[in-house]
Amino acid sequence: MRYSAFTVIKQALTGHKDWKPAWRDPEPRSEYDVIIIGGGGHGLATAYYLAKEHGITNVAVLEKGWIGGGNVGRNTTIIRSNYLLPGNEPFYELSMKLWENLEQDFNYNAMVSQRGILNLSHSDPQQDAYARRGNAMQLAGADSVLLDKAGVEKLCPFLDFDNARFPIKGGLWQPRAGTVRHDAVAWGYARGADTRGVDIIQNCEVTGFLMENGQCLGVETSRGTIKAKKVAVAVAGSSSRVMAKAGMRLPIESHVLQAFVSEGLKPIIPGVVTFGAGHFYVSQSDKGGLVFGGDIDGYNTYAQRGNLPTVEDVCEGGMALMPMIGRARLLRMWGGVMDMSMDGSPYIDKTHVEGLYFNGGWCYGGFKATPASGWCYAHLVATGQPHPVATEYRLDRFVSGKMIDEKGVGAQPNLH
Amino acid sequence: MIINHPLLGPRDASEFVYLGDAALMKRPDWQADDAAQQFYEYLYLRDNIAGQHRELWYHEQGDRSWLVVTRNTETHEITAVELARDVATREGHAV
Amino acid sequence: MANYTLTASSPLAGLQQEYQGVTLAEVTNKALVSISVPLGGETALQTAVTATYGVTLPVTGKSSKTSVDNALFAGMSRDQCWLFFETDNIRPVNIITEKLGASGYYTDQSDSWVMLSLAGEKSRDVLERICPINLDPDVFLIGDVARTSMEHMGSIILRESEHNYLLCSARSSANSFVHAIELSIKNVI
Amino acid sequence: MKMTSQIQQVNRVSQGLLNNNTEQSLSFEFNGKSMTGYAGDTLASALLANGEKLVARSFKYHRPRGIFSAGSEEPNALVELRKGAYQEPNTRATIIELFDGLEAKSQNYRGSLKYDLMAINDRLSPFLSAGFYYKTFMWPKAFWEKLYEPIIRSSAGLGRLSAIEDGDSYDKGFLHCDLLIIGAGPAGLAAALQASRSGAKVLVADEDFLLGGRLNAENHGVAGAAGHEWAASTVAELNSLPNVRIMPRTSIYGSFDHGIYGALERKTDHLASSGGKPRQVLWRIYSKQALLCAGSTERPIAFANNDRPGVMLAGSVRTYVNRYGVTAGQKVAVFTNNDDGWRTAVDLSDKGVEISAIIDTRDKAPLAAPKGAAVMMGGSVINTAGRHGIREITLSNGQKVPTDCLAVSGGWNPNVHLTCHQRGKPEWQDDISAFVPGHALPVGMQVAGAANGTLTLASALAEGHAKASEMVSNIGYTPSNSLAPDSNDESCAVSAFWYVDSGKDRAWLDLQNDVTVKDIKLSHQEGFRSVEHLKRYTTLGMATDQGKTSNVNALAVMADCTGKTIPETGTTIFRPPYTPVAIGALAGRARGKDFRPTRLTPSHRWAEAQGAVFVETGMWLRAQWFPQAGETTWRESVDREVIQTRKSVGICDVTTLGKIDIQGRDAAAFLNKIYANAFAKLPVGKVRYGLMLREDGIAMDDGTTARFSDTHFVMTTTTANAVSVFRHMEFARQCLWPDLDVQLLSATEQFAQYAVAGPNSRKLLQKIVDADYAIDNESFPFMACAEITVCNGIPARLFRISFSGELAYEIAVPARYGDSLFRVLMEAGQEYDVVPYGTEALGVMRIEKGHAAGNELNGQITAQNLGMGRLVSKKKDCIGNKLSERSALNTDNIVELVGFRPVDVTEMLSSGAHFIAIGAEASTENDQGWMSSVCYSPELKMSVGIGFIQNGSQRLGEKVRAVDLVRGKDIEVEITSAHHVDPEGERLRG
Repeated sequence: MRYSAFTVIKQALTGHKDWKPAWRDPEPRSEYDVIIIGGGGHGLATAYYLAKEHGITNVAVLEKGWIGGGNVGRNTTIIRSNYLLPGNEPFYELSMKLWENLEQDFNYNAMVSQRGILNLSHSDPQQDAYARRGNAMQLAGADSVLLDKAGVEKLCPFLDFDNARFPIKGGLWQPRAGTVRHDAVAWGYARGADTRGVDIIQNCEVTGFLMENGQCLGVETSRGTIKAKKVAVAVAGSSSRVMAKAGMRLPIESHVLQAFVSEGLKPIIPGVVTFGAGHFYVSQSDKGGLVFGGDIDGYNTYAQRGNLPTVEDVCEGGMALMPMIGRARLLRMWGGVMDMSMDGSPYIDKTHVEGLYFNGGWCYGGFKATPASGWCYAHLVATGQPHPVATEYRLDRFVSGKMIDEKGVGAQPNLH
Repeated sequence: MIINHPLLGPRDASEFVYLGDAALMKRPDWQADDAAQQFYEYLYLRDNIAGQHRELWYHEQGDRSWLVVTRNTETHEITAVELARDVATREGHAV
Repeated sequence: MANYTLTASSPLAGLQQEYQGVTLAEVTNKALVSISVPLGGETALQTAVTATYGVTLPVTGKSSKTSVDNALFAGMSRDQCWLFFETDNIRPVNIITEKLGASGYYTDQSDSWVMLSLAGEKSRDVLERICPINLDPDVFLIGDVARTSMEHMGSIILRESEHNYLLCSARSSANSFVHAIELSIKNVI
Repeated sequence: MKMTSQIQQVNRVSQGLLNNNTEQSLSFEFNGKSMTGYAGDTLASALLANGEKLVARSFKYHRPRGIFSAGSEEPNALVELRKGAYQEPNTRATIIELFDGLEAKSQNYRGSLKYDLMAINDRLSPFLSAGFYYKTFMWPKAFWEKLYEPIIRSSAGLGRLSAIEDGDSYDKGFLHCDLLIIGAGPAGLAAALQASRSGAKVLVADEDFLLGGRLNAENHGVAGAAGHEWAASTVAELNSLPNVRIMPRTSIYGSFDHGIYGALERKTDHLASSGGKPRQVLWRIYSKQALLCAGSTERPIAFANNDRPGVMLAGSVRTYVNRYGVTAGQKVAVFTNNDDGWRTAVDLSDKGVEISAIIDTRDKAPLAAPKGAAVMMGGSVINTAGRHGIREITLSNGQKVPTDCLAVSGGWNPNVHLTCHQRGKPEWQDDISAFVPGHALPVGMQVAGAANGTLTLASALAEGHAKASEMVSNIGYTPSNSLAPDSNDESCAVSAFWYVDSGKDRAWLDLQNDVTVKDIKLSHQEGFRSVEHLKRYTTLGMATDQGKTSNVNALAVMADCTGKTIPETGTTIFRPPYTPVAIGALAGRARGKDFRPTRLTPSHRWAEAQGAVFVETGMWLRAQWFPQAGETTWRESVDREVIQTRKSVGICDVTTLGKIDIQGRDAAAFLNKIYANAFAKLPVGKVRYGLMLREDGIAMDDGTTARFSDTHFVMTTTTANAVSVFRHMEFARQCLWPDLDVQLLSATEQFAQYAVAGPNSRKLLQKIVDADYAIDNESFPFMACAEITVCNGIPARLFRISFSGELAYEIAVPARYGDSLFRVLMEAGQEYDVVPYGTEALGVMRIEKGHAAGNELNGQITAQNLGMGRLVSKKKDCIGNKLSERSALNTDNIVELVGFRPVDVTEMLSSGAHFIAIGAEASTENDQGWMSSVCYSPELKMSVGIGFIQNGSQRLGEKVRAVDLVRGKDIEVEITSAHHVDPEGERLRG
């Protein structure tokens, strides 16, 4: 059923009787052209674009639990394309363009809201670095505005301009950045893929790969063996565990990133704001909650929960930046497990096993990348060639030293 | 979290700085024939274990010792804490 | 050469404050020299220390007091002891070298730290707001020493007597450190 | 009690447990209306006493809402408390302690609370079903951000922030205990008694201001006394013990790894003003064992229009009458599926309140009904009426019963929240029809009393006592042989009953977010069947109460839809915090200037007196420049400082550079591994520039290291990397090369260090260096170092090093002499017109000289990029040399550090510009590099810069464009040597 104001009104007047499940609940078939492991945002987007852009519809998405239950459903919903390096910026700008047309494309309102992101700077060198980055963004066709202090004050008068330990010097503003209703992204892609014939199979855990002569021929699952011509893994957060079943060690560590939401408040924060002298970023959801976060906890973990020092550190950053939020209350905190890569940038690549593809290492930037990740991964799986904006995302890039290290902290995943 | 320091007793993990897998203590021989490959694997590839993980923590707000902590990455349970220097001396180390 | 003179100043200009139940005072009469143990030289150093100071080197987290120079050895790590002692010599390392010879590596730390004495019945209530160490009097005994972090500042805490503590933190952030303690006092008392 | 206030307080039926000693009434204002209450009241009990029913509006439909509960589970009665900088949105009236002068307002309405214009949403509710917004608002595309979203946003949220800085302060603290007892109800108090008598160090925390939990809300007896009296005397006994700390008004909001609990103590929230003290204290509790005695929360039964003001939890209605002496209505009906509901009727009736009806879904009455109450067994309430508050209920037999308060009880859910914080899952217990704590509890935690599903009094007391014995013995204490306080078990039989079919009407589950039974059914119909999908699709349990009174009922509805049992359908787990915590409290003191400590340099006082402008450099405050009278722009001051230094002499405080004291027999061998360039053969008395690589071959830091003896070196690091370099070296020392005899100590704080630079620097220094030490060029050449004395015997270290490119020294003295030395240098330098210079002039001179600093050493740059590839020794092993050989780091086209000058010398360069070939399109493909640092060179009288450009060293003299789109600049620049000034380095050797 196509969603529209008309159908909503019609259903409202007839007691909502005709709404159908947003996606089917099929039994797995014995063989597919492509199996995608992971029913998160990236896996579902890949299935959607395989079907829609490449006409490959004999596809199954295998999800261990419920779709959208991983990081696509537990992030701070920010989208942006404000990257510095040429290996990254064109990719994220493609993602931004896909976001801008997403809802009409998949007929689902994911509430893409381009309210802008403001990265604050607190020193001259930081402002210089933002200038370099803002220029790199524009070179790649993205939008960026370098703001001085007065420009920041105009956008966000509620920041601490008078008494800050690290005074605000300016910032980098990307007007087209914003937020998206995260769950809806998974559901929209799932519904769009399902409509085009993709089987979305929940509660189906992959327990091993079918390998023969260096070739991947399918997977073993909790619901039986399923064969496939190609197997594409998109299980960020669990990448190492899954790829270990194919005998691979990855340049990835698993870390937890906590996120926080306050009680609902009347609108007060216009866009996304990030602190440049501490670990804090915030936006306000359409429901009124302040959605905020900071740094990862910093130790390897597979537990979807964090610890107090990070919670306090984030709130300290928040109060240092905008002391008006002191009496807003933290309502809920949660943690998501991140694939932290060795240079802070992701991998979308073939593996040394024929027919086995890998997508992961998204660090905590995976959500904003969802459309482009699906787009480029589908391109790779369908054509065998990397998409032009994702050519640098090679698994073996460290062998030759082609790091894509935005932060410049080197091979230490917990610092990215 | 609390790390039970072998010399100091229980200390809040926030006093420590985390580095990563204790395999980082096993720095390869720079003169090996395949040193380039060995260094690549040493620095960039990780077992990233879901379970018992031996890892390096530095007691920056304490005695400045590096520790090898054995911690379960699924439950966070810590089952062993040793001074890294002892481990390095015992298990061999960089040349 | 013209005759110029350098005058010494302490980080807090000899601060001394009294509150109900607690006093806070800068300690300015102590030198601090770290003694590092050369690899394999534990016994030699121990012998030298016992011979000159009449005490054994404390383990990490404990301290040993001696009447020589009113000195206190604090075990800071497995291969480091820090020696607090009274002197007005501007080259405290020389004093140690004279006593212990080449049995250790010595580094003057006297000017690296601001030292504060926090004393009185309310001292633990004050510290409770900033110090993560368990200061239960049955756990953190007299003579115990710990290096930790208070209000984002690296600090050393030494229990000198029932209710008295010696606190050290970096000299450059002495004002922030004393502010943290004074704010605790204000919040508690 | 005063008669005047009693007249006003129409629903006050007795004194309850309100404090006898503070009989004076308290006045307060709600929505501008003055009322009175008593000490010991909550805002909710006082509002009920005053007959205020309508207190709020719901989130989505703006339905009228009243007080629903008597505790922290409250979904409805959220108010804006206080005003201005103290305004506190979404505060639950049920936990606000009444104080004199309290002011509170309702939230989330337009117009008036009674006639809320947004109540139109209620009429539109068929169109606003669960998830409706995902299906529409997509056309035309531009309308989402311009029209639809602004409308949705403007109706978002409940309360308002004032947009003013929080006027109160907060504090934090650390507590340690053997046994943490969470909740001071019967189980908690029994446990505390037993544990404390056994000698353990016990901490008892309870969110309430009156300890005792349900004992204060019931009429049960304990140990021969009234329950509340036993609670009071037990608390008094515990308070007298040295090994017990009792913390009322303290919520344990989270359970974290290894026995760490987060607690929030409300210090002054019950007072009219905080009086300058912290409003709240956030405690981090380190416990060896923790006993959760958090009690249970009553759940309602859903039926049509069950959301009207006056529909309340039956146990809460009982709390109000027993503890606060307030009846929630004059004509109260009870709707229950369990025995407990009956006690509400009995207790109210005992206080003379009329009970209009008791409706029990079961067939057999457990107790005798109070006089005058109509009893309907096997029935239910199927609807309610009353616009701003309940007026009448309709029973399943069609009978309509007038009532102004309907007390509903659907049974009790153990408060398992903290058991879930480490992702433990609760388990279903059939006999109480509720989830109880699962087996995977946080390590060290146990659960007792109602929180554990032990819902009756004597059993809860016994369980608290027994668990305490077990837990103290776990940690080495011998349990005291005292007995548990005796009491009786009340009847608590329950028969699961979750919702009444509401036909076309809506039956509410989540009262705050307006999630109804229908929404759950629609969610099921559309395939959102797992608990996670259900919550996300309907927003169930996402409100400020985290679904404390709604989640289990919603699960039951979903279970009905799927034909499965509740535990098969799913469990609900809870995340921290248990109750919402102010962000200000989580930040503690860290805000404003106290966000992080401030480090001051030894010359700070002097610089401040000179009117220096300071800049934050990490934690340090450094003098940026020293304005003089008549100077109106920073450039004037900086240019003067540079010119004067280059012409004569200038002094700069460089104390902030990291200093590491390195000693040991193997110190030289160690440095050889740390630095990329060779160090083993550095002679004593010499300084050498050192470049440190990370293991991946990227430049980590640079600085100089001086050798004072065979076994003693002193390293300097950059200010920014002082801490990380020390950590890195300790890693190398302890983990990589433990056999080397080397010891490290930070000496950053020990020495005040000043750069003395300029052609007259030697002459100036000669005035203070003691005569024993010769510092002429021959005795003390470039890159010499020595331990000397100054000003008659003060020990000092002198280094002949130069960052400015001039003849220059750095002199270090013990920090206690730092302030004095700066003053002496300024005084002695008068004859040379010495200037102090700040970080800006320092930066100008280093850019003129082509030295890399933080803008260049940004973690992405190799030695090759810096033009120092040849420095990396291939003859030794050092950190980073192997991986620096990788192919992509050594192509012909890597970026290299060179200088840049504008072709039109009147143009100003800008940092962050990218280099594009003349005539080429400004695009990522054509990007050749970037300008990293620029300055105005007073010496060259033009803007100069350094930056990275592909193959730069081979392109000197070439012209390219520096494109700075964010600043609207696009200018031609010439590639030059990075050494704009004195490229041969003659000055510094002079």
